[in-house]
Amino acid sequence: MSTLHTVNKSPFSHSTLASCLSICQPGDALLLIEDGVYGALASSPQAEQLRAVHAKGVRVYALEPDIEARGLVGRRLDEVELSDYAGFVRLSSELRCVQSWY
Amino acid sequence: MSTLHTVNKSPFSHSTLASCLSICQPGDALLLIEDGVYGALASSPQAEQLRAVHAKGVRVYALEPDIEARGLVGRRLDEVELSDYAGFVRLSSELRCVQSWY
Amino acid sequence: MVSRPLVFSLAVYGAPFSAQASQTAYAFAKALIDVGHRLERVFFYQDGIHAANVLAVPPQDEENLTEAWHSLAREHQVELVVCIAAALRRGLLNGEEAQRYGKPASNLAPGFEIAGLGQLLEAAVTSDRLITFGA
Amino acid sequence: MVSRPLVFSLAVYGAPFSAQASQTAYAFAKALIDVGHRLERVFFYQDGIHAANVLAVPPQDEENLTEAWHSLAREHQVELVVCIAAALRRGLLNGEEAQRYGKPASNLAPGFEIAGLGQLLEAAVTSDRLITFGA
Amino acid sequence: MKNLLFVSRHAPYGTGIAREALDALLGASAYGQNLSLLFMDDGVFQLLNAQNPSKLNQKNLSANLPALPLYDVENIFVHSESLRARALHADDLVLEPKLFKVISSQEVAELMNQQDQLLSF
Amino acid sequence: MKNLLFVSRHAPYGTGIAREALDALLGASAYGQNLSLLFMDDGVFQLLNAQNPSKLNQKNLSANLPALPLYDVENIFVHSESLRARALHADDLVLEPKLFKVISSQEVAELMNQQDQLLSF
Repeated sequence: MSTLHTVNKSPFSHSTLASCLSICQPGDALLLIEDGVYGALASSPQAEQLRAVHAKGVRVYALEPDIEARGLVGRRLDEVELSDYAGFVRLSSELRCVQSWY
Repeated sequence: MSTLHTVNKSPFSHSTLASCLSICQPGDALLLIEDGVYGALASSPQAEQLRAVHAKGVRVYALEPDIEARGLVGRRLDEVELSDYAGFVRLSSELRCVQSWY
Repeated sequence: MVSRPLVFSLAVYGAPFSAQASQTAYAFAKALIDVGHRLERVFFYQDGIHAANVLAVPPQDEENLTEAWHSLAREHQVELVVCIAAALRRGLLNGEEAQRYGKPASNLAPGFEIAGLGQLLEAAVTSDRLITFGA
Repeated sequence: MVSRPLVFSLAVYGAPFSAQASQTAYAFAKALIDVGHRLERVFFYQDGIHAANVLAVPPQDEENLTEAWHSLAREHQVELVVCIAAALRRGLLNGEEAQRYGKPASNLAPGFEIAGLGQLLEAAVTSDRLITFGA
Repeated sequence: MKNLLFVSRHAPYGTGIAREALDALLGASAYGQNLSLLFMDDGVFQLLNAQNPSKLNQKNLSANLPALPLYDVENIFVHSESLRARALHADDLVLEPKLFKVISSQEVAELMNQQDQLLSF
Repeated sequence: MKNLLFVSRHAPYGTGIAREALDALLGASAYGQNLSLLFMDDGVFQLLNAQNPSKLNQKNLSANLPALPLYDVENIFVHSESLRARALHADDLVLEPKLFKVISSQEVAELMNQQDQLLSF
C-alpha cells in the first residue's frame, strides 16, 4: 500500500515540496507537475532531500509537458524521470492513493 | 523616498516574507497583512531576519484585525506593532510607494 | 489499453486561466480515457467551479475548456458536477437557482449539473481512484 | 481628518471568498475615505474581476461585497473599473459584450464598468497612491 | 465502509481552502464512511485557540472543530513536526487533547497508506 | 512623465499572474510614461530560454520579451540574487545581455525608491 504524491508549487517560493519529501516513504512515488517541476532543478532548495528520498526507494517523476513549457529540458536532476499524462495515469492506478500537495 | 511593503503570505509556507526582508531598507516600513501576520510569531522562520531589519531602522507592523482573526493576540514579537486599517492608510500616505508582496 | 480498467473521479479546485490545475485535470481526464480506464465524475469545487461558466470567452487561439469538458462528458458519459455551495458564493447559477435567489440571469454551461457536496464523497466511495487537482 | 488629502486608486487581484485580498481592499477603501482621502478608482484585474458578478449569492450571514463596493462607489463617486480582457476570459460580461460574443446572458453588477487595461495605468499616473491587493 | 482521510494543509481566512475543506468534511458525515482528518503544515493554525475573525466578516473556523466527533469524524490527527515548527503546544489549541492524536511524519505516511482515498486540501 | 515600475515575481504558466502582468505592461506602453520592469524571485523563470508551452495550450510568455524595447519599456532589471539562487546565468536567458541590467538587492531597494508608483505582480 503506497501513495502517489503530486506537487504543483515551485520549491523556490513554497514549502510544499519540502513538506511532501518529509512524508514520502520507500515504495511511494512523487510526481512533479505544473510549477512543481522547478523542483527537478539541481539548484532547487530541496535537491538534496529529493536525492535522499530517491536513494531510499521513492521513484521521482516530472511531467514532461510542464518541463518543456518552462524550458527545463536538459536541466533536470538525474534522479528525476520524465512522465507524460499517460504515465501520470499509470502511476495513479499502480499506487493505491494520491495525495495532492498544493 | 521610502517604500511601504505589504506581505500577505505565511512565512511557514511561502518565501514571500524572506524576499521582502532581503529588499527592505532603513526608512521603509513593513506591514504584515492577511496570512502574512503569521510572520509576527517568534517561531517564524524569518523572525531573526525581521528583528535584524527592525534593528537597522525598518518599522514593522501587523494588521490587528488579521492578528485577532487568527488568534495571535499576545503572541507577536516585540518588534511588531499593531495597526488598524486607518494605520495602513496612514503608512501608505506617509511613504511614497507601496510594494505588495503576494 | 490497460489490462485492468479502473473507475476514476477527479476533484478540480482551480479556475481556468488563473490556475493550471484545470488544464492539468482535463489533460489527465483525456489520458485516462485514452488508455482504457473509465471516468465516472468530475467534481468542481472551490474556484474550479468557474470551468462551468457558459459566459467565458477565452482568447481566440486558446482552447475553450468549458466546451472541451462538455464534449468529453458527452462522448464518454462523464458526470460534470459543480458544488452548489461553492457555485452560489461565486456567482454560478442554473436557471432554478437564479429564480430562487431573484437573480436576473443564469450562467451554468450545458453539460454541467449543480449538486451538493455529498457528490464529492460519493465519488470517493464509488470510484477506485479520486485525484485532486488543487490550485 | 488628514491635513493633506491624497488621491488613492486600488488594484484588486483576488476573488471574493477565495482570497482575502478583496476583503482587505474594501476595508482599506472605507478607511481611507473615513480619514478624509479621496478614492478615485478601483481597478479589478485577474481574479479580482469576480467582485463584479451580480449573480453571486454569498452566505446569508456574510457581507455581499459586490453590493458593498457599489454603495461605496455611489456615496463617494468612486469608479469601479473591471478589466475587459480579464473579465472576458473569466465569463464576466456586460450586455454589449454578451451580444458581441453571442452569449445568452450578462452578469456585470450595477455600479461597475468594463474598460481596457489602460485604466490601470491611468490610475497609476493620475493618483497619488496606487495600492495593490494581490491574491 | 471505506477509509477516507481529509488532509487540511492551509491556514484559515487568507484563502477559502481551509473553510471549504471543513465544509466538505461536514458534508461527508452523512455517508456512513470511516472519516479521518489530518491537520498539517499551515493547516495546524486552524486549531489555534482565541481566533476571532469578526472584523473580517468571516465565520470562526475553529468554532466547529470541537463538534467534529458528532459528525462521525472518527479520528483527528495533527502532524507533530508542523506543530513543533510553529512552536504550538497542546494548550494553544482549541481542541481538548483527548479529541486528537499528534503523529509523526512516519505515522502520517502510514496513515495515508491505510486509506482507500485521500481528499487533499 | 511618471516613473512606473512593474514588479513581476511569479513563475510563468502555473498561474495567470506572470501573463497578466506582461499584458498590463504592454497595455501601458501607449501612455507615454517612464516604464520599467523588474523580474525577481520566481519571476526570473519567465526569462528562461527554450520555453515551449504548446502542449499546455498556452502562449509562450517569453516570446514577447525581446520586443519590450519597442513597447517603450525603458529599462528591464533582473534581481541578481534571484538568478543566483536558481543557478541561472546570462546564457540561459531569452534576452540578450544588452537588453537588461542585473541588479543587487540594495539596487532593487533604490530602484523602488525612485518610482512614483509600483505595479506589483
